[in-house]
Amino acid sequence: MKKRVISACVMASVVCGLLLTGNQVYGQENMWRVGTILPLTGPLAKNGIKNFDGVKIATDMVNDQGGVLGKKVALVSADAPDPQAAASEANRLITNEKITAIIGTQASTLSMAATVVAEKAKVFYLENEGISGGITSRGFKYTFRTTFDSDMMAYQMIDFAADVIAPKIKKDAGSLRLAIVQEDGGFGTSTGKGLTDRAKARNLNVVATEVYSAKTVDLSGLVMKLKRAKPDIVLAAQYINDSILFHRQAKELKLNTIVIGTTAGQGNPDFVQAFGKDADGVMAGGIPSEISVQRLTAQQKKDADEFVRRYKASHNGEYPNPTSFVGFAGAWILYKFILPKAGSLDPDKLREAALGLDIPRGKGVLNWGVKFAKPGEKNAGQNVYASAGLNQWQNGELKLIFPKEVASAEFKLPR
Amino acid sequence: MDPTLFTQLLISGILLGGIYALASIGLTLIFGVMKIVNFAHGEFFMVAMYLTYWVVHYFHIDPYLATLILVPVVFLIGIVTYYLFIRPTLSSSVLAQIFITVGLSTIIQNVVLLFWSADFRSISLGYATDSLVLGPFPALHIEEAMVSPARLIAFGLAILLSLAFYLFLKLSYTGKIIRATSQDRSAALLMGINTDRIYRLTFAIGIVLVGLAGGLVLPVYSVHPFVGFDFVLIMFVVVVLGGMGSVVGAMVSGLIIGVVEVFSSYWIGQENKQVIYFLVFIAILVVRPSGLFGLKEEEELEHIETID
Amino acid sequence: MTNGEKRPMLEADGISKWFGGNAVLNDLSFAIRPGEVVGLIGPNGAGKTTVFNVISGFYRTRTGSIKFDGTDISRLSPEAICRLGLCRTFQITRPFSNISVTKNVMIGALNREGSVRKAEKKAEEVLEFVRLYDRRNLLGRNLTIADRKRLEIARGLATSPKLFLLDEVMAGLNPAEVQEMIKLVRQIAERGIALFVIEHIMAVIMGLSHRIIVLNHGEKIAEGEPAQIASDKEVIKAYLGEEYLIAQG
Amino acid sequence: MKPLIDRPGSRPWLKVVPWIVVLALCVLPLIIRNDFYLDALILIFLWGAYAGAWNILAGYAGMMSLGHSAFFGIGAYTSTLLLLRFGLSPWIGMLAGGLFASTIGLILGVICFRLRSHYFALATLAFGEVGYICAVNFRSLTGGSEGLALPIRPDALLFSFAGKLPYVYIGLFLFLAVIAISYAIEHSRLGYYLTAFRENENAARALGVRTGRVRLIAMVLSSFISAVMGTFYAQYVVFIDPSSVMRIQISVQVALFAIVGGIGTTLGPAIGAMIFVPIAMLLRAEMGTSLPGLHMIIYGVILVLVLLYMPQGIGPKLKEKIPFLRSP
Repeated sequence: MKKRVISACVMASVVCGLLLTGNQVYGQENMWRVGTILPLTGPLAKNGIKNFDGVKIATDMVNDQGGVLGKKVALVSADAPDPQAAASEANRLITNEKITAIIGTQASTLSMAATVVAEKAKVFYLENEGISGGITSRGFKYTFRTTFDSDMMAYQMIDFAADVIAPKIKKDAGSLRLAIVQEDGGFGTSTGKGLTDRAKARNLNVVATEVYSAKTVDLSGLVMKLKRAKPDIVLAAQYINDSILFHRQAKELKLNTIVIGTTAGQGNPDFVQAFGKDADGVMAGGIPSEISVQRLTAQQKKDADEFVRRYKASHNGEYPNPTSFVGFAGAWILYKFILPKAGSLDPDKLREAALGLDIPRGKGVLNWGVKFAKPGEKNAGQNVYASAGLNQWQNGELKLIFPKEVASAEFKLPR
Repeated sequence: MDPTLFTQLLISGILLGGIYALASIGLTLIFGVMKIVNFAHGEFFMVAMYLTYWVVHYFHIDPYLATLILVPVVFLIGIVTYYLFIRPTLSSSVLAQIFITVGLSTIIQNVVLLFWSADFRSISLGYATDSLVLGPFPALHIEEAMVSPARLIAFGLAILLSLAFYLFLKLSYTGKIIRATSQDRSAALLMGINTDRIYRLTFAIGIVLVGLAGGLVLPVYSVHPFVGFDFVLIMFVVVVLGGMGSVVGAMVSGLIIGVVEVFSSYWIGQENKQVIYFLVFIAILVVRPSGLFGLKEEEELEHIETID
Repeated sequence: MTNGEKRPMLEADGISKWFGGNAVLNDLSFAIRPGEVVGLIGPNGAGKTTVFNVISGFYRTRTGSIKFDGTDISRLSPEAICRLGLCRTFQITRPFSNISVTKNVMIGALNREGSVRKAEKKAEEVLEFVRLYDRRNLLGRNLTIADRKRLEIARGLATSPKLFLLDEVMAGLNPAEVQEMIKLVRQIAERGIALFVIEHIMAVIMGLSHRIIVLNHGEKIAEGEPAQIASDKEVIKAYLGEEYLIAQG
Repeated sequence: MKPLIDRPGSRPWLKVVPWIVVLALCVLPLIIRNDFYLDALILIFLWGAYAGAWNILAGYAGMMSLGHSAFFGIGAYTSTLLLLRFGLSPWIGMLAGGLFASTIGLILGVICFRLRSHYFALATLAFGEVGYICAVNFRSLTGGSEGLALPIRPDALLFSFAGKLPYVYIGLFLFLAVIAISYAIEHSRLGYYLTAFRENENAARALGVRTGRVRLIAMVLSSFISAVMGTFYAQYVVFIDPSSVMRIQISVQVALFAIVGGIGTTLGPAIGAMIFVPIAMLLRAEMGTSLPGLHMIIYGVILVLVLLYMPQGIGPKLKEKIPFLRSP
């Protein structure tokens, strides 16, 4: 009897759940149906959800502005906690939902699996955050990446260290001591590779390269090793959890050094929440933390402000997470530049439209322009006008400090 | 190795080990008494971290105080979990038991994800963030040694709690019954011990212990829905090394694992340290499955054989 | 002694077994000849089951040797020893709980038979012999104590042993069942299989055995025909204590 | 009520049923013609066969491994690396991976020869983690966490196809093959010996069963098939990284399918995969994005309920409830 009751309750809740929360948005016949694939559960959920928030706000905004070519946009979304799920969900969107344009995937490994499915089915795929070089080096025809890749980000971090920080601490590039710290996931590995390559190319002195698992609960051995290596600057490719742990233990063990992290780790609002004032001075390479408005048209400026306003409204007044920015940027590029030009969601037309774009830097979203590398070129499908930025925590706010022309604040040497 | 470095690594290792020890005692207790491998143990750790976080966040009280206040709540969670998930499986196969706890872990993780999002939450504890610098000690050639107050407090409380719990098991009547049940369930039943009550109590105490651990480490670690998983594998290593069911074993092996981890991460590399302790884990299982402080395997076996 | 002239098939020479610092068996020697039924008795804790465990390969003897059919088996594994034709039962029955009685017995039979089908046939024969045939489709765990004991015997018989060690196969049975079991053991002996039997019920063991070995504290205190043993002073002392002997004296 | 009786079926016409099911499975993909459902089918076959492999060790021999992702991963990585480095066809790589995995399985089996029950489970769990860490850290060989992308040029000789249908049939073949192997094992000497070992090791040894050898055979077979499924996964998804083929969650999931379906039975793992793969996919598709985590909660609840009320698994429960499936 008791069994029956429990089973019945569960069945009922399943049914209710299905009814209340089904993903299907009805009445989409006269809308642009765009798919999204992002990790909303599992260990990658944190950034996946924030990215999705960005995409959703972009969609709401474009719809409130009257849609694209008079038709509104409807998102058909999917959850992809792991690569196999990403591939399966891509399949579902393409075959069941008849989606022909997908935005995704936040993490590179998910992207690698999902884009294959899209490519085989000849479906337009817009990667908005995955930064691994592998995504665009396979020569796929339908995969485009709006954001920078890991090399762009890593190169900029190294260049900034050598060209901007070194003079401030009264060293020349040759005598600068760099250390590289990378988590062993896809993100850390590809970024670390870029950091190492660039340092080598510029003949910089890397005194330590440390790899660790982001799941670790102790980094004291690593911190002690760094302390012994006496680096001037630590370049850290980390996620949030481990970046918090790293900085905590660095503080505990009094490792005094300048740290350039990334927006996946140190640039996250959770980081400042953990450290408060102590976060000041820490830098984060990667996603520009602000939509730089200097060169934008009046309408674009309004859009940028509107995005920040809406994000704050839905997140207790919190300033947008960097990953929400790229989520927004990817969707915005699709809605404002590619889709209007293609006039249809036909993948080949979208592809043509994308390849034909040439929007100079600073005239697009963030501080980017839009120009995708042509087939046959290196990194076909990569937005070559995307660029990484360097941010720094200053008084609890993440300020964009580099590149100079879009920066909203000056670099301040950490005490 | 130079003494300063050695001392520092040792201190870090021991402080880390204290956290491992406290987190593992609950697991070893539950295994020892109920013979259940609880894969959801890390999730209770995580839930306790969250609860402490919310209490600190909303009421602005000290996290250590919050941890203590939450003991009854965590105890209740343990009792409810026992009735819903554990008691119905006591007579099931080992497999069913393990996978029910796996299912439980999935449920807890995602309920937390649903309600509290995937954000990484941390508290910054003013008085406990700056390190105490000890030294120099010229006689020992030690230049300085740094001790994190947050970790030191966690460690000290961990040792105190473990000790108190150990005494409870040794001296109190209930403690003795728990130990008796752990040694021989059927004999305990024959002696008129209400094993259901003992199991319920044991499970809840086990959860309280891991809950205390979760609360105490909140000033050190940030909490997110999947943090339990980062800890649970280490807990298993500690429990097996110490001998499943041995409280002293868990304490000692927690410290050993902490020290080994820190030293191996310095010498062999952070990325490979896990390989070291998993290999140690397998080696211990193969050579001496009863762990450092468990009944010696052979004696156990022969005990069974001679009854036959 | 009916088989006095034949060469022994099992020769244990000076075997011993220690647990921790205690000797459970100490320098024990005995022999069993083909077709013989030998009883092994002794008070609780005398080391009877340990003798079985040592012979059947579950324990290693610390000293001496055990020869079976001319081969030294003291270093062999239980499975190898069984394959040589020496099989045992367990005092606490160990049925394969979740499979049928037939399958239980087939596992023993597969030891000798070339195919699963032949093993099944043999298993059915054996089940018929031990009078378990009508319960052949029950699961191992659903048998009564008496049937479990029979199953133990059936499984062992299916391995076609030359020497069969029976460890208290009557324990826990009611008088009627004991009679049944005695009949069965006799029938097995009639098939020419040598039996080495541990038994508590004195009347039973006296009636069954050709020869009896008495253990106390891991040492052999007497050996001989049942009548001899029944009047042996050492044996009475071991079983009933010094006082009884004096009182009788 | 627990079944009192264990007897092989005696209705002759019942023997036709499996063949009808097989025939239906062969025709089904031709009718479906929808990539999403074909994808689901492939995943069912993949997980069903893999769970079957796990079941050989855990179900028949009672050695519950929680490190089977290592074998799956070894299969995926071996064939992929042989293809990427030496251009060797994954068809051959599949066998190479299988052999490599079974060698590792053999070594693991020898090392863990004394361990049973929880202890074996924990040791294999650690072994699986070691496999994962190796895949992550041998970056020069495995590409680390960035993973390895396989070429997607369709070529039957290179185990690469444009459409899903060939994968469905390869998957179906492997699925049926594993069921056939399980069936054969169950009705062979090996199966009886494994069962005896699982049920009571000492009794088995006393009856002359060479338990050590029998157990290693199960280990080798199980790891071989797991590795084959790993290659199949790599060829189908065309991208592998440590977290998708070596993760601890893979080991847990494969065990789960076998357990909820009915451990130690021929069809249990297949039933588990047939029920739970679609449930997971449907839940994710239907409610994956509205409230993050909801679908996993429901999945977890279903799982726990099944384990609470059918600890023997769904397969045996069906057999018990539906008289048709039971022999008279």
